[in-house]
Amino acid sequence: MGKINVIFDKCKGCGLCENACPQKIIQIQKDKINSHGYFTAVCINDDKCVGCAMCAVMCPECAITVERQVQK
Amino acid sequence: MGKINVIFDKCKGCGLCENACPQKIIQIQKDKINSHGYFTAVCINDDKCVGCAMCAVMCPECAITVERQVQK
Amino acid sequence: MTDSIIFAGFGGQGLLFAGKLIAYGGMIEGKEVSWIPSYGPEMRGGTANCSVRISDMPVSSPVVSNPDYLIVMNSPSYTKFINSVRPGGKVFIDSSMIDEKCSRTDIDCFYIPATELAHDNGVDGMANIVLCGKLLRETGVIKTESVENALNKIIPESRKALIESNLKAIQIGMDI
Amino acid sequence: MTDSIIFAGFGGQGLLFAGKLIAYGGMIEGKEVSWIPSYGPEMRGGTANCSVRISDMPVSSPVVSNPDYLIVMNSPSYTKFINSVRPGGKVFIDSSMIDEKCSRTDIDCFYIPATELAHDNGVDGMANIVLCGKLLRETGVIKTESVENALNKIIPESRKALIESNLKAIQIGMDI
Amino acid sequence: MSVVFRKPDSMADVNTHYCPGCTHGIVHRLICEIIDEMGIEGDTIGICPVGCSVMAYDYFNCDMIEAPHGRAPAVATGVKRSLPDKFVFTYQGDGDLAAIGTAETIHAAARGENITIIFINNTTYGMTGGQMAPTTLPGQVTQTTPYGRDVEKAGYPVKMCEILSQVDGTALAQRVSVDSPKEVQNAKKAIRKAFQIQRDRKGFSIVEVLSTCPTNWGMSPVESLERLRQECIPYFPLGVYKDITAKENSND
Amino acid sequence: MSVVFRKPDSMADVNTHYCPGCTHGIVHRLICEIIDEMGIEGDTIGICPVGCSVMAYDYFNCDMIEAPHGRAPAVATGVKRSLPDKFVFTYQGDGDLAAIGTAETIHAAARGENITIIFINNTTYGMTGGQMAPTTLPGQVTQTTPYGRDVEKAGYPVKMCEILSQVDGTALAQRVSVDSPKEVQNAKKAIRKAFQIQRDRKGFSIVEVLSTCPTNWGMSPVESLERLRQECIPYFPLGVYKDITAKENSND
Amino acid sequence: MTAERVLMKGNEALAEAAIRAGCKCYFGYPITPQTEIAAFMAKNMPKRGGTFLQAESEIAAINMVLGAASAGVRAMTSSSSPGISLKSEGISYIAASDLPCVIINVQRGGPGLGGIQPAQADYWQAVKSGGHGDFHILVFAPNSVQEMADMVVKAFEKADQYRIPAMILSDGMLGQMMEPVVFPEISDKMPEKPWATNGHGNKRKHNIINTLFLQPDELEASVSARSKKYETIVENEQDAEFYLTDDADIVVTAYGAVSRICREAVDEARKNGIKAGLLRPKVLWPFPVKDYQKIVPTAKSILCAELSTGQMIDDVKLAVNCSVPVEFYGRTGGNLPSADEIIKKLAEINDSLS
Amino acid sequence: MTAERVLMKGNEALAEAAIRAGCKCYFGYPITPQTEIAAFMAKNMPKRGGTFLQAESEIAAINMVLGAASAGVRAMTSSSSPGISLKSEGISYIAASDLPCVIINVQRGGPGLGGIQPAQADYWQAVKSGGHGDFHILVFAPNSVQEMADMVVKAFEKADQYRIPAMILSDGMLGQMMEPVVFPEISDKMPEKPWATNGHGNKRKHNIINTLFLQPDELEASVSARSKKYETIVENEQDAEFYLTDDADIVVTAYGAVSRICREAVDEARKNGIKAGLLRPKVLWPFPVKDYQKIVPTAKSILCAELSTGQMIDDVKLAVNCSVPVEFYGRTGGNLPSADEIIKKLAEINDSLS
Ligand SMILES: Cc1ncc(C[n+]2csc(CCOP(=O)(O)OP(=O)(O)O)c2C)c(N)n1
Ligand SMILES: Cc1ncc(C[n+]2csc(CCOP(=O)(O)OP(=O)(O)O)c2C)c(N)n1
Ligand code: SF4
Ligand code: SF4
Ligand code: SF4
Ligand code: SF4
Ligand code: SF4
Ligand code: SF4
Ligand SMILES: [Mg+2]
Ligand SMILES: [Mg+2]
Repeated sequence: MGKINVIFDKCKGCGLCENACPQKIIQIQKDKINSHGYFTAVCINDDKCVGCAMCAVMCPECAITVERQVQK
Repeated sequence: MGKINVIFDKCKGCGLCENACPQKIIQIQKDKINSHGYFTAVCINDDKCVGCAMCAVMCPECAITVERQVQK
Repeated sequence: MTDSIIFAGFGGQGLLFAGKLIAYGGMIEGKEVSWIPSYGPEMRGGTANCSVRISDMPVSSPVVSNPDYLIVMNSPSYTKFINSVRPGGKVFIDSSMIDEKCSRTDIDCFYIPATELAHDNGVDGMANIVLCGKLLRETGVIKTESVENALNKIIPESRKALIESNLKAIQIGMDI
Repeated sequence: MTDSIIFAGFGGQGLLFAGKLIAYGGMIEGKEVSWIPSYGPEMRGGTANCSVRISDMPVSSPVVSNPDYLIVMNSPSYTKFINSVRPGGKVFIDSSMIDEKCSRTDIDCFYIPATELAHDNGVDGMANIVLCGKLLRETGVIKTESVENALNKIIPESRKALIESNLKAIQIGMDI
Repeated sequence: MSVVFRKPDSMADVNTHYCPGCTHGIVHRLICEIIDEMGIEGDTIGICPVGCSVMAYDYFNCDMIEAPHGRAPAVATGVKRSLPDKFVFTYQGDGDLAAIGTAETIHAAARGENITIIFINNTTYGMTGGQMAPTTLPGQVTQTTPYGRDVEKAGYPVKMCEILSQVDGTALAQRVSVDSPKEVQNAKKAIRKAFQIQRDRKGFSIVEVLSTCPTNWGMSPVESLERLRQECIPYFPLGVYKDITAKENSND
Repeated sequence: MSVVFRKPDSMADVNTHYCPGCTHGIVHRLICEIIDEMGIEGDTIGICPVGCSVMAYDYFNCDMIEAPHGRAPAVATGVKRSLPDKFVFTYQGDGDLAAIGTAETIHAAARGENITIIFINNTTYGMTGGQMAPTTLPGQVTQTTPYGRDVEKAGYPVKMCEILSQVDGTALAQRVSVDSPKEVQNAKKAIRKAFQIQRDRKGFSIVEVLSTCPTNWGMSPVESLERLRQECIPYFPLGVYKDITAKENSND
Repeated sequence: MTAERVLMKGNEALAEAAIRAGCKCYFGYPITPQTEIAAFMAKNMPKRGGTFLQAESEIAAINMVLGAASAGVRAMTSSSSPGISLKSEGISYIAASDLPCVIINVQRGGPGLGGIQPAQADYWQAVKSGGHGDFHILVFAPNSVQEMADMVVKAFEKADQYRIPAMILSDGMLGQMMEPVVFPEISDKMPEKPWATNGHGNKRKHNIINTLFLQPDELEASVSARSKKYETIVENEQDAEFYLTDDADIVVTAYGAVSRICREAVDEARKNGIKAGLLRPKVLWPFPVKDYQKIVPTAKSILCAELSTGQMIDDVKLAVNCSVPVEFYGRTGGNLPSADEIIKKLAEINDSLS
Repeated sequence: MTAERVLMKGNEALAEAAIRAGCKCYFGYPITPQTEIAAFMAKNMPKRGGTFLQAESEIAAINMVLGAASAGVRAMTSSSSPGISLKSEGISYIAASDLPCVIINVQRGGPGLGGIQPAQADYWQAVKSGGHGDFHILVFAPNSVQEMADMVVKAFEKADQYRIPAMILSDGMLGQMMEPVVFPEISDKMPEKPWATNGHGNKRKHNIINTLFLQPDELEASVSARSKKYETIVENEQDAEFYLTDDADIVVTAYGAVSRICREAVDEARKNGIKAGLLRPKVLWPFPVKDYQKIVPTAKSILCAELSTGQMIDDVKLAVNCSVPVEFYGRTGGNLPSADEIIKKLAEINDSLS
């Protein structure tokens, strides 16, 4: 189980996270422009997030924080 | 049979011809300084010269002309 | 008499071209004209704008700080430039792209859903020219036929269809 | 009073050192002195020379064109410099190296077989210093003890033997 | 739930000026992660010459120097010789490192200068608007190769890792990519190795990162990654070109 | 008896300024022999940058240009692009070509610039009085390495043929020596090959000639040849590092 | 299409005019704000029988120019401020080799990396010392897109005539702006260059292009010969434009971008009753001293306006022999003054005069 | 051994003094006539805890200096004319970074490769524009081996004090000649450099050394701040030496090598009844305008002597506000004038005065 948090004003809507997510649960929303004029990435299905951080690893803006249920 | 001619005022007495001659017939004479202040190379035994041009090939000053009896 | 115009928006919306078109039209009328883009890395942020002057006298600086007219096609540019327009000036806003409404009373603002209009009329991507049409209509800064002549000069004959659609876009703007 | 000296010969004959030694001696006497070598690619041709000035006043240019004294150790340098010596000047010629004889009557020439003398006296390679000895003797440009002091300054204590042989070479020159 | 991924501390909490999807940002983060992991932010001096990353002095929290175009390895040498115990890295583009800075790069390597170079190969001059770089691929259209790079006239791309592998002072020359999470992790490993080599005073280390420039390639960021994979990697094969620690580390 | 060896016609009949026994003169002659044999004196432009050979403009009878230090390959490029049918060669020292001119050298090669470079590696800066060159051997004493070249501080020698073999536009990179009549003849063959490659428009050719500097090595000319054999050749192995014509010519 | 007015960027107009002027080789290295020159050349040179080559650096570019100029062809390079600094050794060599060539500097803000907006802070570098040693280069100062085109043509011609490098000292504004331009008719007859190193073809003695003279007397002779040439140029090539200076109390003097703004300011000032005029140098070296001398009898004050902290001002003072007070107004960093700023300064000076 | 006179070459005395002044890093590239500096450093730096590094080029050397200066250590490079041209971009960056460092130019004849004998033809390059953009560097002009040593010490101190590059503008004669020199006592207390990028050790915010300001207003602010600093320097650092100027009709003015010859000429001229004096600038930037102003009331003529075709002369004219006629005598190519040449010129001027 994981969870991502996209920092709204850092995201530039480039879509690299969307492209990287193995669960295909990230999308660039077309509703709201941030203060720099970009549509931003959102997680469209929190439940399916496995916390693998592939999205964050590919994010050039360091706009994604990832949390995960850490076993042990 | 060969023969060399050292251009007196071009020779700098470096000794590379002397060193290269297989017949060991070149020497730097210590008698006469040329117009640039150098003792120069001379052939000390014309008879032994085989005209191989090794001396000339090594001369940095192009100071040696070589003649040879060309067969055929 | 000098008219100065700023064209501002995103890169790709054709604002540099629109500015050039108007400047070219002015030149065809025998006027002194200048055009200058903002240049350099800030372009990369995605905004693109240019300044145009059309005058009876030699143009001094081509850089426009306080335009008589503003054509604006995105929100950041709107915010950046709206207050620089001279009192009495006119602003042409692509309301398909910009939600804001201007509160200044000393200028005239025209809200034109240019992007939508262009799309709906089959000249997709020519919102810039639609806005130019409106500019011509409201300001008369240059004559419409000058723009037509300019189009014929700028666009190679081989791309005649493009000239046609530009003309159409202008007409749309004129007609609003 | 300014004395100017040129030291000229082949590289390796120690002429730059000889010049430095005399200049150092002058400095020890509290005089203003200068030393300058000829420098650059022409050095490679094999010649090496330097100019020295010893004076009661600040030295203007260290470059000497018309020396009062000339120490010369090879034939090309002899040819180059012999006519530049001021009338009344003195020339110290290593006659082991130079066959020429000077025809000028307005200068004094000393022919010293310095290279041979050095060799014969077990101070091989110190012909330069032998000539300095003669210079001291004939000109008094600086005092002999100043040169001795200079040697002690220039040559590190660890190489005392070298100082000894230099002193010996000077004496040879003085004694001729 | 615990945070498993967040901005490294040595990375400044500011918005960058990079175009959307430009992979410069990924590489910045990797460097910062290594700096954090090695705990060396206070002992590191970074040097960014001219190029899109010129303003990186605002993005790294360690001390930073802006260098003239191409001269970062020389500037780094000046710093490192003054402060041999500090970590010194440069962050250079392909125009910078492999064109105007060729001599500085090769000679820093030949000196075995104990610095680390992160070399961003995006096959173009990003900052100046997309001209041909020394690394521009044959046929690639740029502002100064409008008909595609013609190797007959404009020459062949320069392969820096290959060249530097022939230079005796080079300790590490490795080419990586950032086109996928896996490659990003590989890139990070390479950068870590480079910093470790510097820590161990083993000499000159360079990590060449194949990178994108969506703006000047005229592609979306995702398409750009695809081009990187399809066109760039085949021309610039990934791998270790030289690693003097390879033997010792072979049982890593 | 007939003359079997004499000064080539394209060599000026003047005395050079070189020190006795300096092998610059041998290499000059070899180039002139090739120019004569190919009959191209009137079609050749030679370029000598700063170094002991800077005054070579007086020694070659073809048109000659003096280039700023290190920039001969760029000057040659300007000439060749203007006159693609002429022969253009540069004659450069190791300080010139492998230090200040590194970028110009590598990029002329990368462009496959159709010029020929004769590269005189004498392991020192001759003209300026014997400072360390990029090619100075480890331990070698020079004016700027008075305690011998310490590779830890002063870096490793740069091996240009090895480096250029990694550059795609290089057609020929060969290292030769002039320490004996046999090697001189080999050197001549290499220079001929280089000019032929240029004639055939095959790209960039460089012949590195291991050479002596008796003056700054502090040795007699003959001792210098010995050092060249004993020390230089082992460090800079002779041979063909790249030759794109090798296959076609393999039955030469 | 020769007589037609076309709308073009200054950088592009300059590049087009250079090609028309017979420029056969262009060597450059990217730098803002002059990239359009290289882009234009890259597009057009191959089609029109010329060479475009992107060099590995500015240093390589200027030395490629040295090579092409030696070979006898018209050659050009362009850059902006930091890039010009890198060319300075090469420029000194080209000048010392008495080679003709054209160098474009589209100035930006400095020092260091500075910024990319217009500036005029490389005046000294252009007119005093674009490198070591005693030498000069011709320096043209356009103030419109039209002049960007016209002056580059003139630069090629004068460079060949005198065997001297010629520079167009432009700036980011002139490079980036579009204005109408009419390309002049250009004769395609190129001058003979018997000195060129283009292969003697066994028809003449070998030519040598060199700058080294180890004997001081020889070097001095070479420097003196060049000085003589410079005297001829100083005599013949000064050029400036006068605008309303005849009765002007205050003569504004400015070149390039800022001169346009000054002209507007002069017009406005006149409306306010200030007797202002404008003296615009079109050539910066040789500095148009003769033209400045003409205003000495009438001008009560001179206002020198520059996009710098004050560089040309020294030459202005010397040109009027310090006999007219010279005031200064400068902006830096890429900022252009507005006409109002100049007018304000004019008003201040005017007040102080009465 | 501090108070002892030793006989040393100018280049070596300078190098020794630099080490004593706390120079910790020397980066250079061989070029005549300054090679002794590098040779001395190569020999001595390793023994005395400093770094000697032969760079791959002049450009690399000046950028290594930039790095070392950023790290907070005293750093120096040396070269001669063509090499200084290559450093000009770097010098502009260092100035724009407000970094202290010392640059030595042992001038030789130019332009181009020129020759290797003494010259003063890089005056403009040193005082006007050793690179692009509005900036200045301190320029010291020694005229003896003693001053080669003294001024390099001062250069390091002033460079640190003002965070500015300082240059010693020397020449082949001063570099190559030996003269007695006494090395001064030097405090080994180095100034704090809180701005240095030497690793923040988690104790402060990160330091940044940069020159880029994309916003014109920011760049202008930076340029203006530096101009303010320059004003302070102009106020405080002018320096010149007067010799017999009080009653002089003709004031000879010259710096460096040639000033020594002029001094002899002045002495000789006095003997011939010519009232001559010498004003020798010891600092060339800031130019000692205040000192020149002092001779304005009495001097009837100024003779500017340079090893160039005339570069400093403009600054001299401006310094006296063109109110005293300025004559010129120059030699180039590596030639030094003899005292007689100067005396002859003085006699001519003297005749024309009466
Ligand atoms: C001396 C000099 N020449 C040219 C420039 C212009 N310039 C700025 S960045 C750059 C190159 C950028 O390309 P690269 O190094 O590949 O970095 P990227 O922007 O692609 O990341 C150039 C040529 C400059 N600033 N200084
Ligand atoms: C820009 C510049 N830097 C330095 C010099 C001084 N210089 C003249 S020749 C030379 C190097 C000579 O060495 P190399 O190229 O190896 O040729 P060699 O003399 O050994 O044949 C140098 C550094 C110069 N003329 N120009
Ligand atoms: S952490 Fe993994 S699964 Fe979750 S959004 Fe990111 S990439 Fe998708
Ligand atoms: S990768 Fe980062 S910047 Fe790009 S869309 Fe995702 S969150 Fe936004
Ligand atoms: S090789 Fe030539 S220069 Fe040397 S000694 Fe023999 S002939 Fe003379
Ligand atoms: S030709 Fe041969 S044998 Fe005759 S002298 Fe020369 S080297 Fe000796
Ligand atoms: S121009 Fe290219 S390299 Fe530069 S920030 Fe944009 S995408 Fe990245
Ligand atoms: S210094 Fe060396 S390279 Fe130069 S001419 Fe003399 S021996 Fe030859
Ligand atoms: Mg790049
Ligand atoms: Mg060498």
